Amino acid sequence: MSNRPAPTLPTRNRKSTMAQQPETRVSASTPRLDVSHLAKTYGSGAKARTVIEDLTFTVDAGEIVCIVGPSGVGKTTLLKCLAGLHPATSGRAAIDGRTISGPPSEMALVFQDYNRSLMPWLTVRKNLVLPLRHLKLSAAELKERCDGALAAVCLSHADNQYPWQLSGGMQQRVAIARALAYRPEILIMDEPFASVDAQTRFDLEDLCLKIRRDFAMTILVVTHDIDEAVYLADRVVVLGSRPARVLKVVDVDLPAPRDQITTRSLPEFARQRTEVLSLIKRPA
Amino acid sequence: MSNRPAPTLPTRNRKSTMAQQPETRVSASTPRLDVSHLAKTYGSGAKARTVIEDLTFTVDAGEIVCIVGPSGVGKTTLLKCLAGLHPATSGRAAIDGRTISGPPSEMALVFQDYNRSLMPWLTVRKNLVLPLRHLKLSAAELKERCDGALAAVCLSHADNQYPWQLSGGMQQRVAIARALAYRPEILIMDEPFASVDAQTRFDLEDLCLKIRRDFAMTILVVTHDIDEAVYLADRVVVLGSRPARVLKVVDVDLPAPRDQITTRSLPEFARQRTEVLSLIKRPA
Amino acid sequence: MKASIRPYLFSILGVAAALVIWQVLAEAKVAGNALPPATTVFTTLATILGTGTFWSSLGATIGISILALALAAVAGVVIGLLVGSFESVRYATLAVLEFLKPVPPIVILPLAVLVLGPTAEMSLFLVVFGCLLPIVMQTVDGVQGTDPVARDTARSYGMGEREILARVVLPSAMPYIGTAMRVAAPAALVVTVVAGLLGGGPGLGQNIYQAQAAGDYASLYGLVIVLGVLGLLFQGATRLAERRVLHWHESYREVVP
Amino acid sequence: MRNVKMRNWVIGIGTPVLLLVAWWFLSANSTDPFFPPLETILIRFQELWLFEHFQSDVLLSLGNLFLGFVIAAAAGIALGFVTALVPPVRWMIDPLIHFLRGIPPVALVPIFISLIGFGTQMRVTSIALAALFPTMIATVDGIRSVSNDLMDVARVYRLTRKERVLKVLLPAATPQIFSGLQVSLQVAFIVMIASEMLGSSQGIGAMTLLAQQSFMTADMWAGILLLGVIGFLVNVLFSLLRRKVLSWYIGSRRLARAS
Amino acid sequence: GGGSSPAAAPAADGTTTLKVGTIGIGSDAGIRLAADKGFFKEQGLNVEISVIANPPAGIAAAQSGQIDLTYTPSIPLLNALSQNVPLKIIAAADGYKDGAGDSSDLNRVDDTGLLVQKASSITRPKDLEGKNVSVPARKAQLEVTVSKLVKDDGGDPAKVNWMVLDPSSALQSLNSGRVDAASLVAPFTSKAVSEGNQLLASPGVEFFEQGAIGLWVSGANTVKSKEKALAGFKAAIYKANAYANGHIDEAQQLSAEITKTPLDVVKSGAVNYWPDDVRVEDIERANNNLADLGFLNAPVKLPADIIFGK
Ligand SMILES: Nc1ncnc2c1ncn2[C@@H]1O[C@H](COP(=O)(O)OP(=O)(O)OP(=O)(O)O)[C@@H](O)[C@H]1O
Ligand SMILES: Nc1ncnc2c1ncn2[C@@H]1O[C@H](COP(=O)(O)OP(=O)(O)OP(=O)(O)O)[C@@H](O)[C@H]1O
Ligand SMILES: [Mg+2]
Ligand SMILES: [Mg+2]
Repeated sequence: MSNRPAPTLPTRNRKSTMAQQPETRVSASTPRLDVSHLAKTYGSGAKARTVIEDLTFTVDAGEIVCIVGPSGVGKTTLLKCLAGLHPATSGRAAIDGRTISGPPSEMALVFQDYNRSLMPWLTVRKNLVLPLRHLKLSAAELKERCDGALAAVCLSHADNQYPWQLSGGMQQRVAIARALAYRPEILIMDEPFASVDAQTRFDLEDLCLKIRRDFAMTILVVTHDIDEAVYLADRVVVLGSRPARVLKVVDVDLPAPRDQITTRSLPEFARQRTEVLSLIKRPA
Repeated sequence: MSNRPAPTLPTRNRKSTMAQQPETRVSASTPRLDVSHLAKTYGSGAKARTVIEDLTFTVDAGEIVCIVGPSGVGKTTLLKCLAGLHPATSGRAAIDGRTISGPPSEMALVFQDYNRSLMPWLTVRKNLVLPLRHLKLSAAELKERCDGALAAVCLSHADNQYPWQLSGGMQQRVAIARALAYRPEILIMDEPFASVDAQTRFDLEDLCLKIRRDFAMTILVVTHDIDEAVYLADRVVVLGSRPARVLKVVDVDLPAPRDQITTRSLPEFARQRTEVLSLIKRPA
Repeated sequence: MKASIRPYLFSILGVAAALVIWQVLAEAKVAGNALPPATTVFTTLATILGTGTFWSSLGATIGISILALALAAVAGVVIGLLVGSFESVRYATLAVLEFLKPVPPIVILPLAVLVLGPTAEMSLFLVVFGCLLPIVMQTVDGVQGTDPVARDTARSYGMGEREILARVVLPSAMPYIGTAMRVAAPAALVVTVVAGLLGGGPGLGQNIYQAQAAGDYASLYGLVIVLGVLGLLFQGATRLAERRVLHWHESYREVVP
Repeated sequence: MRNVKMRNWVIGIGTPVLLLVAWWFLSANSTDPFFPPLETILIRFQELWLFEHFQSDVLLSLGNLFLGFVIAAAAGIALGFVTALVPPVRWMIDPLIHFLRGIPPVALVPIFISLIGFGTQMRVTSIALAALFPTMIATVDGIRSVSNDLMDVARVYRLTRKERVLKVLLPAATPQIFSGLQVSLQVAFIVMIASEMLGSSQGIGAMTLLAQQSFMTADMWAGILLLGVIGFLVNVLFSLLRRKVLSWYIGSRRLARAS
Repeated sequence: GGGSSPAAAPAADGTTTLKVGTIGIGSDAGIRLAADKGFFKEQGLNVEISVIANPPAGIAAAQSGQIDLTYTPSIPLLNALSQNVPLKIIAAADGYKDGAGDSSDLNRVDDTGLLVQKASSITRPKDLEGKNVSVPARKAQLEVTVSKLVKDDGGDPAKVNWMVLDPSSALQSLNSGRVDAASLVAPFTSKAVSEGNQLLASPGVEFFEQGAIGLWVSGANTVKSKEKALAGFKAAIYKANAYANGHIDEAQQLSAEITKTPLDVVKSGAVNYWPDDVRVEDIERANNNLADLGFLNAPVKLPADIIFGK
């Protein structure tokens, strides 16, 4: 985990993010996000369906953790529990030791269906402003946050357009910008780069690394793409079969800064992805 | 290109495909599919928009060729010209030397939007039967073709379900099965494995290799995924910037049979994908 | 270029052919004097357009339709939001709404005429009755059809229930409400005319009834033509309004990447 | 979970029952000439419609409705196909169709009366003609909105023209055709009543209007009740048919919405 | 349209507004004269006349207070009274001269007529059994009066095939043979004759014999709240009625205007009569006839104060 930057190192770009972040550092032994024996059952009675039975893992402050696993295993369900949208059936998920019971204010979620999570009747800027309304910020602060977030995802020119006027990759970046403008300490993304083309995908992956670097965020990413997981993550949580369980947590030891061409051609990269791949590939 | 099977080698699985294939072999110098100086302009007058300007490449019999290129470059447009759905504006596309002017009978196309290319009012089996009706096959032959095609994609159990009752990956396999039941000599697939999970994607990729092996088809695949292109193809056609042009045709020299885990961890594999990647990655 | 004017040529041809056939049939007296020639109808129409009564009838028809439509829209959206948001309210009203939905206002016309007489109030009542339920039902559908992802997004950012209702649920129900309004606007006109024709309410419907009863067929046809034009205007106006309000919706997007 | 479901059922059935009971008791001693006791209404309902006027009026109305609607549906779909598939026809009749559908259908009834008279013939014609347009326009829209991808599939697999029309266009347009048919049914029902109210002495609409004009309010209420019930039942029947024909569409929509 | 609630109090200029519904027939000449000649103004009234579709609609509007007065023949009024609709008769609108029933040319006094084609096989009311006969509305004046003709002639009115047709359609249908007989009102009676049909009977005068037929009627509530204005209305109407009877040419000119028919057609038909009084016995006669014919279960028990001011 040599490539993880010290989260408190004040960088030029962090700006007022700091204000929201507690100055007192959490002791190194308390993980930022702690999922322990989490279980989730949809429905009850005869229709009950246990999606997650017993899930345990942690995410440390400033880490990027990727979660990979087959479709329908319950990745989105897990994230919704973390975001406080669904109550856990048993076990618990905690932030800095506090059990999550409703949407935590220090967290932002980028949804899997970006085109359904952006409000099509609002322009890009208004989409960014929507979740900030109840924070009662000053107009100047509001503008600063939006401008900053849009600049971070290179969309400053598109702020008056509607989401549906943008390409898939741009929409996804708007969804990320909305999360950034909210200034979360923990960013959770659900398959954020699915169904964009390879080029855009590379750009978004690098954007993700940049965000971590600039805003010192803790980031949790769900993905289908093993290469992506290995490229992005400090650790990869591999989920398996129903109900969801952790097959293994793979530590990724690739040097920083990572680069699409050089990092991906490292023999170490190939080794890591083969490890994850063989965990995921079910016996033929 | 050592891994390409001789197309005329009679394999156990080829069955009556042979009947449709001309016994007289096309001379080795004539490519199966020949695209030369193809150009395509949508609209006319002020609204004219040239998507493809001058595209040349060939596909030999029994080959798998993958086409990669950024989104919107005109890959789908190219396939539609090949399938005889759009007339080329200039240049030509030919099968066995015959210029394509309408949908050729020896070709089947698997569309990019599987969920929009299957008839939602027909069950899986009836979707397979629909294009076969005008061939006036006997009931037994009809049944055999459908059963065979469904078995090839491991969907024998789902033949009475409706497409929308199936997952994305299964729907895509239905679309492939429909093409197989049609017994084409040339199979063209437009981003066939987008938006299915990694596991299904691996299975479908292997299915694609198996089809080529079993049915001795010539296959042309458009994809976003560079790893996939390298894994599948005998040759990769890399398209670049608008209007579309061929950046390079990369010969892939990976041994057959290919395997998801071993093939992908070969150093040769990494070299090939880096080559394609660096062609595609535009300067930052 | 040539291809693009052809449709218009055909359209003109179609209209001209229809007028000529009408004229010929009428001159041949196929239906006695019940089918006046097109020329007579249009000259009669011109005279009608010069009378004050016509314009006050027209005003009454348009006024009643629009007023009732506005009433129905406001009430319908409020009721729809209520019914769609609360499960118990939805279940309580389900049977009644489902029963009343397919019942057109003409069914209760006799009752309305009996209680309210042949008045503007009677027409208003009927139009509101006819337009309210479709708007309510569509609004309920819209509320129910709000994308759960959009809702979850709002919730995950800590937005309150009322804020979600106003800023997420209502806008995403707008396309449904728009559809309802597009259906309701011509319906409002139809019901206003029916109320005049069968119930004696003020407006063009009453004029049509009088023209028919007096055997004044040229006026009858003239008034029906006026109604046709009015119907077109109503449809066009609602479509325009919908386009403006719902410019962001899939069916109206101008730039599709 | 169980409790909520039970509660919803109780509310769902309880509220309408409660409303009826309230109507019954609140109107029980009513002397208002316009709001007679529910009991009286029901008695008149039974006396009038079961079975004194059943054949002469109820069946007559329903027969006209059915006949008119079926003619409208068949002609609407057929014309819709021709219009959508033959551009010159479309260009020629498009403006006329749009103009005609702007006319409130009921306003056409007086014209039909003057042209055709007042018998069953006039009523069926009025119903059929007025109900034709919604189906026809929906059919045209339906065919024109069939996705290009589906038509491309049909061409790639070289379906014949007949197959393309019957096996692809028709089923793909059915959801829209059915929405058109639903509107047509409503229009047919309205015109059925209007044609009876305007030019006839037989039929439920005529009897209801007559009851109103001779101040027999209980009879009028009975007529309104019967028309309401018919409107409801016809719609239920139509929904059943739609559910059967469009099971694939309804199923796929439900799934899409659930996900 | 006349919608807003009636103002009971006189307006600033001291006039009271009365909203009156008429059905737009020839005898409306009476009320038109009252307005044109300023008879209403003399009584401090401002009368707004609006046209309503039919008498029952007018009655409904009058009882609910939407309008203050409506025109109705006695038969719809009796129908309404039988259902306890609270109404009062204010004045006579039209009717027959005393002794009109004995007139030699009923055609000249009765504005209603039963018409058949010239060569029709129907020669007497009894022949209508099993035939298609048009009426403008069911259970209303013409059906009732023609029924009486049939019954008096020894026939059974229940066997007649009644069809509801507006007058112009009825005339057209009579000409084309789609109906066997048409019951019409002026000016269509004379129109029908001029188009080659023959008048079989004059059902109105044979039923009512004499007295007021068309009445100005108000809701009971209106009578309470606007007693004075209604008294003024009654006085003005009777003044106009007398004037109309005395200036028949002027009245007919107005009738032709109201019904949009050529003056000569109007002149060739019945001569309207505007009575100067409503007599209970005339109403009772219609009442009993209705009961006899089965249109009412029993004669309506008329309240003692049914006629305003008596
Ligand atoms: N609200 C719900 N009620 C019942 N079952 C649900 C619900 N949401 C999800 N499920 C089920 O839970 C399982 C896990 O779903 P989830 O969306 O979490 O999977 P996923 O790992 O995110 O899949 P994908 O990779 O396709 O996004 C699925 O089988 C799904 O059908
Ligand atoms: N029918 C059409 N008329 C006009 N322009 C079109 C049409 N179809 C496609 N285009 C344009 O042509 C360009 C190429 O489109 P095409 O669908 O072929 O790209 P693609 O490479 O398949 O993209 P993707 O990877 O997203 O599928 C796009 O810019 C598109 O907007
Ligand atoms: Mg998911
Ligand atoms: Mg494409």
